[in-house]
Amino acid sequence: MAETMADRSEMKGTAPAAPDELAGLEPDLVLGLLQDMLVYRRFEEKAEEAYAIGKIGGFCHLHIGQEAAAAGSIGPLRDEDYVITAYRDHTQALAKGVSPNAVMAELYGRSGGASGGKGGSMHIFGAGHGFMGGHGIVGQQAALATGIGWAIKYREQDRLCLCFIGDAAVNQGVFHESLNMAAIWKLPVIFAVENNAYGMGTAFSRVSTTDMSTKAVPHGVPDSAVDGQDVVATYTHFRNLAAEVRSGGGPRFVDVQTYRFKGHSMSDPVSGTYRSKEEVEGKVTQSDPIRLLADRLRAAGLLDQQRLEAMDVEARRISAEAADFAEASPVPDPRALYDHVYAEINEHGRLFFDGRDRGEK
Amino acid sequence: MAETMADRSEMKGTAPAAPDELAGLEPDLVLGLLQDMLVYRRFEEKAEEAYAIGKIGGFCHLHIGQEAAAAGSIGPLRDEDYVITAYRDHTQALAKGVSPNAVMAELYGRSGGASGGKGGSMHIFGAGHGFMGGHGIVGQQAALATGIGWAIKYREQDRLCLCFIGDAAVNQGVFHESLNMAAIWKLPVIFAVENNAYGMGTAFSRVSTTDMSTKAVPHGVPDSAVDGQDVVATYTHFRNLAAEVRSGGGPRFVDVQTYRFKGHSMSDPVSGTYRSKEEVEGKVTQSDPIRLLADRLRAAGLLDQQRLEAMDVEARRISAEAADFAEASPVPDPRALYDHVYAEINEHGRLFFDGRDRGEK
Amino acid sequence: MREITYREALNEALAEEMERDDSVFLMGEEVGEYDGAYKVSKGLLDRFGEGRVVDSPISELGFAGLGVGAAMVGLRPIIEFMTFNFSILALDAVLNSAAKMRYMSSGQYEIPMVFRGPTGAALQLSAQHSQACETWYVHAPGVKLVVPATPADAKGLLKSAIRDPDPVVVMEGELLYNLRGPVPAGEHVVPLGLADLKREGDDVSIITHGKMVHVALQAAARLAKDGIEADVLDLRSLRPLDADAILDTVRKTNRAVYVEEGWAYVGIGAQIAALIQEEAFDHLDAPVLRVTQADVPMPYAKNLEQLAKPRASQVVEACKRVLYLN
Amino acid sequence: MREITYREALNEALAEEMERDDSVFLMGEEVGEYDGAYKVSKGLLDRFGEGRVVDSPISELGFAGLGVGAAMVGLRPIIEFMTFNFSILALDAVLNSAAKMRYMSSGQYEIPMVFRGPTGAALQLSAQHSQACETWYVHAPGVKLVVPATPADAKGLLKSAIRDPDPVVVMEGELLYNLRGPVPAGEHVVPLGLADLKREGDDVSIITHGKMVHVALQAAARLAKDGIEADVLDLRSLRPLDADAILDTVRKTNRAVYVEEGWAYVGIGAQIAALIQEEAFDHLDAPVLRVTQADVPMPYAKNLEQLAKPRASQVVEACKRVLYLN
Ligand SMILES: Cc1ncc(C[n+]2csc(CCOP(=O)(O)OP(=O)(O)O)c2C)c(N)n1
Ligand SMILES: Cc1ncc(C[n+]2csc(CCOP(=O)(O)OP(=O)(O)O)c2C)c(N)n1
Ligand SMILES: [Mg+2]
Ligand SMILES: [Mg+2]
Repeated sequence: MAETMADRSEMKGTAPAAPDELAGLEPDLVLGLLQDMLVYRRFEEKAEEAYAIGKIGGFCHLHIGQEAAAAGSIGPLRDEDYVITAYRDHTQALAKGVSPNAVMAELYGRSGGASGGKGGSMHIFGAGHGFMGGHGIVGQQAALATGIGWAIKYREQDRLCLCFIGDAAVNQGVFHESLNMAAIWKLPVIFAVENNAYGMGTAFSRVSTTDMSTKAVPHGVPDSAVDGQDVVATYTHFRNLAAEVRSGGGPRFVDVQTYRFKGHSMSDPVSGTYRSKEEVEGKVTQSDPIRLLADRLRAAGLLDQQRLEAMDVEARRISAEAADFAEASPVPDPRALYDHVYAEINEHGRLFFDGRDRGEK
Repeated sequence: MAETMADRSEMKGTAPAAPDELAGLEPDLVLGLLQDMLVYRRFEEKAEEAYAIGKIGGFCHLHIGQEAAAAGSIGPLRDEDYVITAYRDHTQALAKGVSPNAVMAELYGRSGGASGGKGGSMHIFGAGHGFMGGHGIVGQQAALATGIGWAIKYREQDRLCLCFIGDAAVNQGVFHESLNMAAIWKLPVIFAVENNAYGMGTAFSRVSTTDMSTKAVPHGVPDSAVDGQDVVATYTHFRNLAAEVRSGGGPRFVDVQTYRFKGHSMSDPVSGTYRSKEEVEGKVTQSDPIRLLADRLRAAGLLDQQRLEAMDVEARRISAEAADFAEASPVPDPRALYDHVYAEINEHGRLFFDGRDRGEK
Repeated sequence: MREITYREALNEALAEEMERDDSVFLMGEEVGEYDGAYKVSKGLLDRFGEGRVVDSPISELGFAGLGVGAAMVGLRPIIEFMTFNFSILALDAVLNSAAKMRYMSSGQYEIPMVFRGPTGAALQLSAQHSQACETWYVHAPGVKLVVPATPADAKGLLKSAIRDPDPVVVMEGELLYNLRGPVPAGEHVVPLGLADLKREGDDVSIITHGKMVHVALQAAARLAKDGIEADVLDLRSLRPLDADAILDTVRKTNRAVYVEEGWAYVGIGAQIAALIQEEAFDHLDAPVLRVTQADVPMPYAKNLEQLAKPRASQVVEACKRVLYLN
Repeated sequence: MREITYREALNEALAEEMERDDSVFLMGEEVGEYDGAYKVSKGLLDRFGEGRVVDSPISELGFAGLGVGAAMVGLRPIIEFMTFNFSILALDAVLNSAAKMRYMSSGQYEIPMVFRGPTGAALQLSAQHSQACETWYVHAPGVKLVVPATPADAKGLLKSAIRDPDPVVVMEGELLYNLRGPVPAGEHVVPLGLADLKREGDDVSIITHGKMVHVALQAAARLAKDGIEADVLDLRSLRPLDADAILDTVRKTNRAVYVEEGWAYVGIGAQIAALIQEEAFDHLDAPVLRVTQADVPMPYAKNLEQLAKPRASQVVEACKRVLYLN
């Protein structure tokens, strides 16, 4: 893997110069992507701080370093499209329109949280925004995504479902079962591998003898790859994939090549036997998606230091406000403990067997 | 699928003529394969009879039409090699050396059966012959096979494991998980798809958009295909695969193209909406592996009607004897009900909770 | 009333509900072209088309998960497992997704779906194909579970399950599909959570569910010959559970026997016995006894299988024990 | 005696048994290079090499099945599930293959393997990562299940499990890994099937297993302040089960409370309560009560999670109820 990563970083090291480097995207759109990525970055940093002082509990998986993969892939989608992902879900929820306040409040386990405080970091939900979670069992969301795609086709809607999975998740059988079903029924689903080269402490090359481009072959699902640190490339790539899928082209599989700058979760080390300090530093300096885009916009004369700083101030403001909102949001009412296990209506019989008083405080 | 099948039968329709048509195999060896296939055929016919009159119960899946796939693939293996398969397991057990008497007695549910009467048709075991069963959950045996391959490698033995799976089983996630593990650890396992073109009543083409040759691609496992109705081609193909695997080449995936002449199980119709009577008749007349080989040996001047009949008499004798043995074998001792749930030794505590007297008659 | 089979009753429920609500679809192995491995979906493909009666690949975890995803956006999937033995592969979709989605999201998603198929043993299908799966499905909160024992309940409970806003598991029986009985034509809905007293008697309560209802009734008939009259309570629904009906019969007879097709250890009977002694302790004149499958994987041989399965004679014996007779 | 952590005790057991028998190997996610997600296998890769300490892909069903296949030909695999929550994906390999192979083959195969990892909740891991999985593993005959609560038992039971000729499931606890306690150096084997009376008292029996042993002891200490002395029985092994120890304590105190980390419906406590009333009916002066997790998927919010988990105060209350106090 190490080599591959190196190769990739070469590729990313060379910052582009000319304005046509925006691949025909409107400067304002690209500046918007920069603003989004700054928000994701500052948001995750705020979460990191809050975790460190015990405001956030449980497992907390950050997207730092992977912002372009979220901004560039979800950016081209429509409000009515669906996004589903794994436990590393904060920035994707933000990208799909869930408010930073609601996401942060969920991390804090508050009633104002996106999932009412019951889901936590791994289970952010935003039904109203087509953000379908936040799933904790590796690979699980791939099957759920086929179901969402099935429903879209069943109702002949002009929508699609974008399903993120990790690089290590392609070794779960359900990944293959899902791609096969999506293929035979031509479902409007884009399966996007957030390929950060590692599953926890295991390099992809240690659990696969082939590269990502082979993984969809048995299912006849067209595959492609994109530099997930280049938000412009990612945006245009997903804009095109979305168009293909909308026009009834069936599912797509895409290898979004990115890199995780932090540990697997807040409980895990940034580097160790599985990847060297040097490797991580190399990636952080050479392929930070935010710096790459900022440099590029500068080179294209579309951004100056002052504007960049203003955008960053805004990003910090949003994150700080989210933390304040979370802090101020009340913890869930103890009476909520038994809510939403089942639908409220239950005419006959007993549903709960713990022998407790359910008005319990 | 229908077309594909047609194409194939063309291919198989043309009976070979010259002796070099034995692909360099010893005539005696090939005559042996013919004898084996005749035994499998007559054995299954006997089981069919016995099932019809209620001597055999439960599900019973016959191999009629698929004899060459068993004889040609297991033929080149050594006694110390392992074979594992699904519930359609009678002829493969015979091919690996389990006696027809023991297999038939198992179908009858008798104490003299290969599994002591506890397994039945779907769970024939022959540990002493390296026949590892007989597994009922579709795809399951693929993972078990990787474990057997793992143990061979762990102990640095000069052995291999041949794992049969059905064409429909490649859609189970565990198939992909298993090939991936076999590949990353270079396990000595041959995954052979008994591709009879249908999973129960579902044509392969209805549950896969690609053909079998793509199924091992994500795992980097070398794949090949062979005409499984041509026992000579199958034998030489597996002889070569076995040599590759023994020499540390890692796992192999092979599409053994065959056809089921009977219903999925004794409880299912031979034809119906899922495949036409004509299709089946066409296959039975054009690609019966036994007839194809007999014609070929005749054409090569190695077989005459008299010898063929003598071989068939022998096959019928063996099957009849197996039925007699099964008939004469006592039913399991009721006291065996609780045997082999756990090892006999249990020093402390209770293992059984049904509150019954375990000496129970 | 007209009599039809349990299989026909299920088929009617499916057809009527698909007719009534076009967000309902049926997916599973062989449900379409093959009319279902046990012919429960006979004719539905012709009637509703392949968009709504869908033959799946053999990918239990995948298509169960597909059902959950479709339910998240408002469809009402009916996922058929050819038998529940195979659904062990799909438990993650049921227990970790279907059962928890509403809760994890604080009610943003409703999972109005059904998982159905046969549970328990048929005849000589041996260990991997003969398991009563109730315990695995009912331990975790979030799913409901019903176990119809008669054609009328098969129709009425399946219709309720399809209309229910929560995931409902409907466990049928291979050996019940051919059972004939009176079934109301058209609208016939049996609410979840109501047990049915199949027989009345004051001496002892035989409580059971599913296939074993018929074994319990046999036993009750034999007991009657000895002048012992038993209540036979068919729970019909294991979650929600009609605890009142259980407590009522026990308070009446002061003696109970649970009959269960599956294994004893943390079986349904264990839960019912625990509940009875917790809530009707002072009414019990004897321990609640359980008649279950022998604590072994199901053997193939006919004689062993018969020994392994719970039998009416054992129920009679257990009833006599709680009555302190012989 | 020297004190080490539960984690170190498990690590010692693994190392000693791998030293003792070279047919023993460890496979699972992150067990090698990463020293285990919870560091239980720390240092084992360096010591035994990658042939015996094996990092697997994330393929629970696949590598659990691999273990069963390896056991069929005589190896002694130890399959680590990062947590048992993920093993729901692998239940088919455990329940349909490992648990049934010996039986289906009439004893031709022995499956001397171990499935191990943490069960139950840690802190705020929410619904999909906080499940006590005992019921799903112990319902079907064919596997054994142990649940060590102390460092000494962690070492002794894991060693027994590795040497056992049957598949043994060893359920640990994330919140136990840092627990320190006395553990004999070197050979220390705790046989399966023996409960341990962790505390003696004549008034009431608190019966439990795993993590809840510590909650039970807390409760017993509080009860003592009110002059109520409790037996605290740690079952340690759920199958085989030390039924004699359970019946002995109940015959002594005539009152029992089961404390369980998981859900009530067909939980372990349901089985124990059923067993007690079946076999010690006349000794019971009160119903056997159960203290369990609230009947909900585990919520993330700290305050809700604390409410959902069984607490010592509830155990105290239950004990007082069976003593008919307040
Ligand atoms: C079925 C299952 N097995 C194991 C885990 C524990 N686990 C959580 S994340 C993870 C690594 C996943 O890596 P990858 O799919 O590459 O996603 P990434 O974390 O890199 O985004 C593991 C092993 C789990 N949550 N679910
Ligand atoms: C997990 C699982 N799902 C469903 C079944 C029911 N079933 C038994 S055989 C079969 C078809 C398998 O077809 P294939 O793999 O092609 O093997 P063949 O029977 O053609 O040899 C099905 C669906 C099962 N035994 N296990
Ligand atoms: Mg990754
Ligand atoms: Mg087939």
